[in-house]
Amino acid sequence: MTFDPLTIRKDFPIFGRSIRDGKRLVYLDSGATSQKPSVVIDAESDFYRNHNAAAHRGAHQLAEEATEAIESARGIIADFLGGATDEIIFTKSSTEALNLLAYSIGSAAKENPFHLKAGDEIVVSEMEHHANLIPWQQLAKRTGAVLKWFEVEPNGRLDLSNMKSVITDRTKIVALTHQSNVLGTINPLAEIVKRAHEVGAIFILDACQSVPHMPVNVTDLDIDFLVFSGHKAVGPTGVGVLWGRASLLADLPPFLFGGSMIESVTMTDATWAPAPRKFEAGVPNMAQIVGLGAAVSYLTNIGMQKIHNHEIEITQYAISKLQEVEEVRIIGPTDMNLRGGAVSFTLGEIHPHDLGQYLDNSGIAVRTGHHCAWPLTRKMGVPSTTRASFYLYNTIEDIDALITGVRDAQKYFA
Amino acid sequence: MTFDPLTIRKDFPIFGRSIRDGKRLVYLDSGATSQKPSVVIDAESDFYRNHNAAAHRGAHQLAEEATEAIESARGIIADFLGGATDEIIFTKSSTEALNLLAYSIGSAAKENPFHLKAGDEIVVSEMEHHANLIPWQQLAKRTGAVLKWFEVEPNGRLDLSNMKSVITDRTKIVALTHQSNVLGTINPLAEIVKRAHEVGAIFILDACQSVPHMPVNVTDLDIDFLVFSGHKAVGPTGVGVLWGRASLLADLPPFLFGGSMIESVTMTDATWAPAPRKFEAGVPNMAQIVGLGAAVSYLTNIGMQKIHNHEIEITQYAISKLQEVEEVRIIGPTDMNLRGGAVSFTLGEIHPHDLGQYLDNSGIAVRTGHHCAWPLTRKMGVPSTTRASFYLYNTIEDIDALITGVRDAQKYFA
Amino acid sequence: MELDNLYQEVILDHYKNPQNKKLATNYDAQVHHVNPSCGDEIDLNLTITDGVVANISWDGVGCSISQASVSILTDLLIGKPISEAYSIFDQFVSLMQSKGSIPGDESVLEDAIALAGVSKYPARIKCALLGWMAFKDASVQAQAKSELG
Amino acid sequence: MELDNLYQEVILDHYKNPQNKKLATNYDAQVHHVNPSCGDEIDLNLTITDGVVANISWDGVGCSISQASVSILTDLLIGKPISEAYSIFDQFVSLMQSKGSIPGDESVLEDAIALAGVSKYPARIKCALLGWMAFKDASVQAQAKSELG
Ligand SMILES: Cc1ncc(COP(=O)(O)O)c(C=O)c1O
Ligand SMILES: Cc1ncc(COP(=O)(O)O)c(C=O)c1O
Repeated sequence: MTFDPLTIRKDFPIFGRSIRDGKRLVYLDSGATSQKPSVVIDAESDFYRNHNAAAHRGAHQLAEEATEAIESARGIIADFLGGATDEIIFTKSSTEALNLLAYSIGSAAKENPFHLKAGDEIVVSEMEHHANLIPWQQLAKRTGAVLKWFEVEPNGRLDLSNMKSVITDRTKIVALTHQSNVLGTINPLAEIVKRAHEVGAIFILDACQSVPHMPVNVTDLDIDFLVFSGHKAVGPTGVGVLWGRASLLADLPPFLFGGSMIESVTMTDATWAPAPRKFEAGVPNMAQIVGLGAAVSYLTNIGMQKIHNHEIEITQYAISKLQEVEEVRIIGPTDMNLRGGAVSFTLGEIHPHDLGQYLDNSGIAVRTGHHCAWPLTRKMGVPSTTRASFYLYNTIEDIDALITGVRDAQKYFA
Repeated sequence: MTFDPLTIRKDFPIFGRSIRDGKRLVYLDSGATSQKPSVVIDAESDFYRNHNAAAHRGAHQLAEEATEAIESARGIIADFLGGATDEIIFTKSSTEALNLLAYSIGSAAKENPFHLKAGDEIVVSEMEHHANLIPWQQLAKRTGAVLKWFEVEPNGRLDLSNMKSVITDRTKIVALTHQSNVLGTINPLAEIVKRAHEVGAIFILDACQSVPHMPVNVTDLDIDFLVFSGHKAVGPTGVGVLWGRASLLADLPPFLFGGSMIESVTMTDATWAPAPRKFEAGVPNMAQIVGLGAAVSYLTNIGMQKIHNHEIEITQYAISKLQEVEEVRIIGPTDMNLRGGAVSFTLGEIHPHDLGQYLDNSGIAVRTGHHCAWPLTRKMGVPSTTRASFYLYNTIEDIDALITGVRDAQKYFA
Repeated sequence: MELDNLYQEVILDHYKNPQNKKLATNYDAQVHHVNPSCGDEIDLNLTITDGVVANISWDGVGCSISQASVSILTDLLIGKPISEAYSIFDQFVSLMQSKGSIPGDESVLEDAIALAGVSKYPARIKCALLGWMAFKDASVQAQAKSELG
Repeated sequence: MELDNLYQEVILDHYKNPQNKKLATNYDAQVHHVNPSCGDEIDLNLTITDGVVANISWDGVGCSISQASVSILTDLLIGKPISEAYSIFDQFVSLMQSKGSIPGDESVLEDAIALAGVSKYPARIKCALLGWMAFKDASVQAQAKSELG
């Protein structure tokens, strides 16, 4: 099957609508959230219409079907990531998944291998999304651990020259983004993971911006935990995934407490079911899990490598065209080596909010601001940027519309 | 408009399917999760098809529409509960909402009014769902606070005779269920809330089993926090609500850390946006929030008092018919005074799992087990029960089917 | 009636007349297992002598499937060499997880074949396995102990 | 073009030639406000003398709407009695939250009426209000100070 974004667009009903009085929707904000194909929307609806019941909790047929539906989604996602079924934990989002890790680690008792003590070190980077930064800041505050980070160079790459002094024998956790949601930079994981394991630290990957866009295999990457959000991967809102190595999940204390995660409960104490159940308290976000299964199947059918290739192609085109516009400054790598399809830029003195508004008026959806990575935009010396982010349904025509819009805005605000 | 469950059933597509080779679906498991009307399913789909974008984060039209969609749902739910719009926090579930409270309180620094110290007391009851028990057990363990509880009497009512020794000057938190998901008991809140406030404690209401079934007004009840789950209130899975008094939300520390909940962020520190934003990190469960808005509008249009009256009517009928069956023992109140539509019972020596399976074979969905309230079933002297729970779409015919099923099962396993 | 596939005569018989349902006072290993989703519990005592399952006794509360299954297990495994018991165990677990796709070998599983219908009811598989998992756990403990001693 | 309703001539003029955009060294209150969703920031210094807004000066980074809005605010409020300033403030906030349903009173709001178009773009309302909220905050602080001292 050849890859054809125009055919793919037909799967996404939202492209049937128009923007600001009849303009074509040019959606360049998939880094914030992706659009949804009919198969995903229908999978959720079908669950409600035909199989809805509390999974894992009833001896009746609907409950059996609901259980089967979410457990088969778990299997689909495990295969997609190259992990085992029982290593997949459903959360509401990556944000919850990262907070789960930080809270669970923070509650590990002294004898638990995850236990953090004052002086232990947690390593992140300057390009983290707030969701992979603030939970670790807070964990450090609670435990007395020290937060350290890799810096970002002006070209938008991590400075790894001081790897050995950043990741040390005291490092217990390295939590890093796979692809920056602002710069588009893809981080070279192999050497960092190797160093983390060398010193006995766990490696946590924020794969929000990679799993939807390219092949990611947890076994090949040799990482310990990974998170991603369904809504950025053509899946429903309200569902995220935490993958963790089985051996680590066995030791990790639970996070949310309630129904279905227990082994036994008295008025004063409780013990826990094995993972993944231990981390999934309450009636699950069932329809969303089912929808995410459909989303991942949809992506797999198209092929993650093909999606990645397509994105590289249009990103390369976008960068070269943007560079032709006077006063455009690209914030992030301008070569395509280890780079994905999020392109941030500034346009002379024109404020991103104004540029974004102008583009919106032409039907073009981009994001403006600090993109929930405020320390990064500060470091790059800009209060905010305009970001165009691409996905499988974007076309060269979309990029051309963006470039025309940028040039017109330049005239408008001149 | 008169209340007609047969008309209402037509709004719920699942009743169009059949169970176990052609049998009519008799769904008596709404206490676990409710079925969904088309308006709710369609509201979610419509969001994805026409308005999907990251709310609060873009300057483009779709983002505006997505923001408007979830904020108007917030308003609908605030009106429904009698609170203010900014007092509504969206979570993934009640379980998350209760854990949010326990974690946020647990992280309150010494100078914060929520701060808990060793010897402070937390009060729950023996009839709590695990979701309103284990988070408090854990909070007690973390802080050195003492967990105390109201006991349950053999008739399924709370023993409030020792109110003053259970809620004391040391009590900081009283967390109670409004209606027991096992017994159907509705707790008399007024005197307990009064006592809690008398000693300066906050009162948290687990309204999972009340908000979907009867009028509940936070102002009239004079409570401080309330939680409920969308999926039990004809809403989508994956969305819950925490309501809190504005003045308390202002002091309560945040729980999940990440995007959209911040005021400012540096590499080492962060400050928080005001509530509700402070408690809603990450891209929200937007489609589910929109669906919950539709669900609440649907219920309001029918009328919560009418729904409650209907449930009382069929519950009364169910109890009287069950009592006619030899060997049936009802676990919970048998009078309708302060009682809702969840009826748990045992049937002689027949194990609930076997009874449930038999009923399922006749198309009747009930729940069996400890219903995530294990200390309660133990206290009532039964390892597990069979629970039939009713909602607006249940009919007298459903109850008759249950009674026939119970009698037939009795013969089958005799 | 479809239900009769699940509740075969043999199962109801074992349920009403459970075998070896009285905990022996002597044992090599004692385990307590729980099904957290329904609250069913079992205590199981096991003795292994010279590599042979010398005795299994138990007590517990549970549904007909879980009670019959452990009763059948005791009948089937007592007197068998532990290696053969394990092979029966494996076949039984496969049968349970088969979703009705395999019939099971009656010459090996004997009365336990009556539980084949359970495999079509995913929520009940754990009931049928409760006693078997307890046996497996106890046997591992008993063997570890005999190796030590 | 619809966009011209938002970016009126007056707004672009103020954006290009912002008024009072240089922090005065003397002031009764100084505030720093941020729009966390986009990172825009403003510093605002305020002097209130005998119940009259004697001076407002500011500095900051932001979009044309936020910059023009604060520039217009300074033109409009400097020299006004604080009570009148508050009433203008209230009218401006109502206009912003009106979703385009009210036209606004030009005799009161003067140049600020040009921001009426913002009310149709919910994501931009915060931009237009950034400077106004800073002013309100500063005025409360300045008055509290004058009551104390
Ligand atoms: C009384 C009560 N509290 C809490 C919960 C937990 O709700 P959820 O599983 O939707 O988080 C439930 C339902 O399972 C309940 O019935
Ligand atoms: C790199 C990265 N990490 C984490 C997140 C947080 O994801 P969510 O908001 O879905 O929890 C995002 C997206 O907003 C992201 O781009």
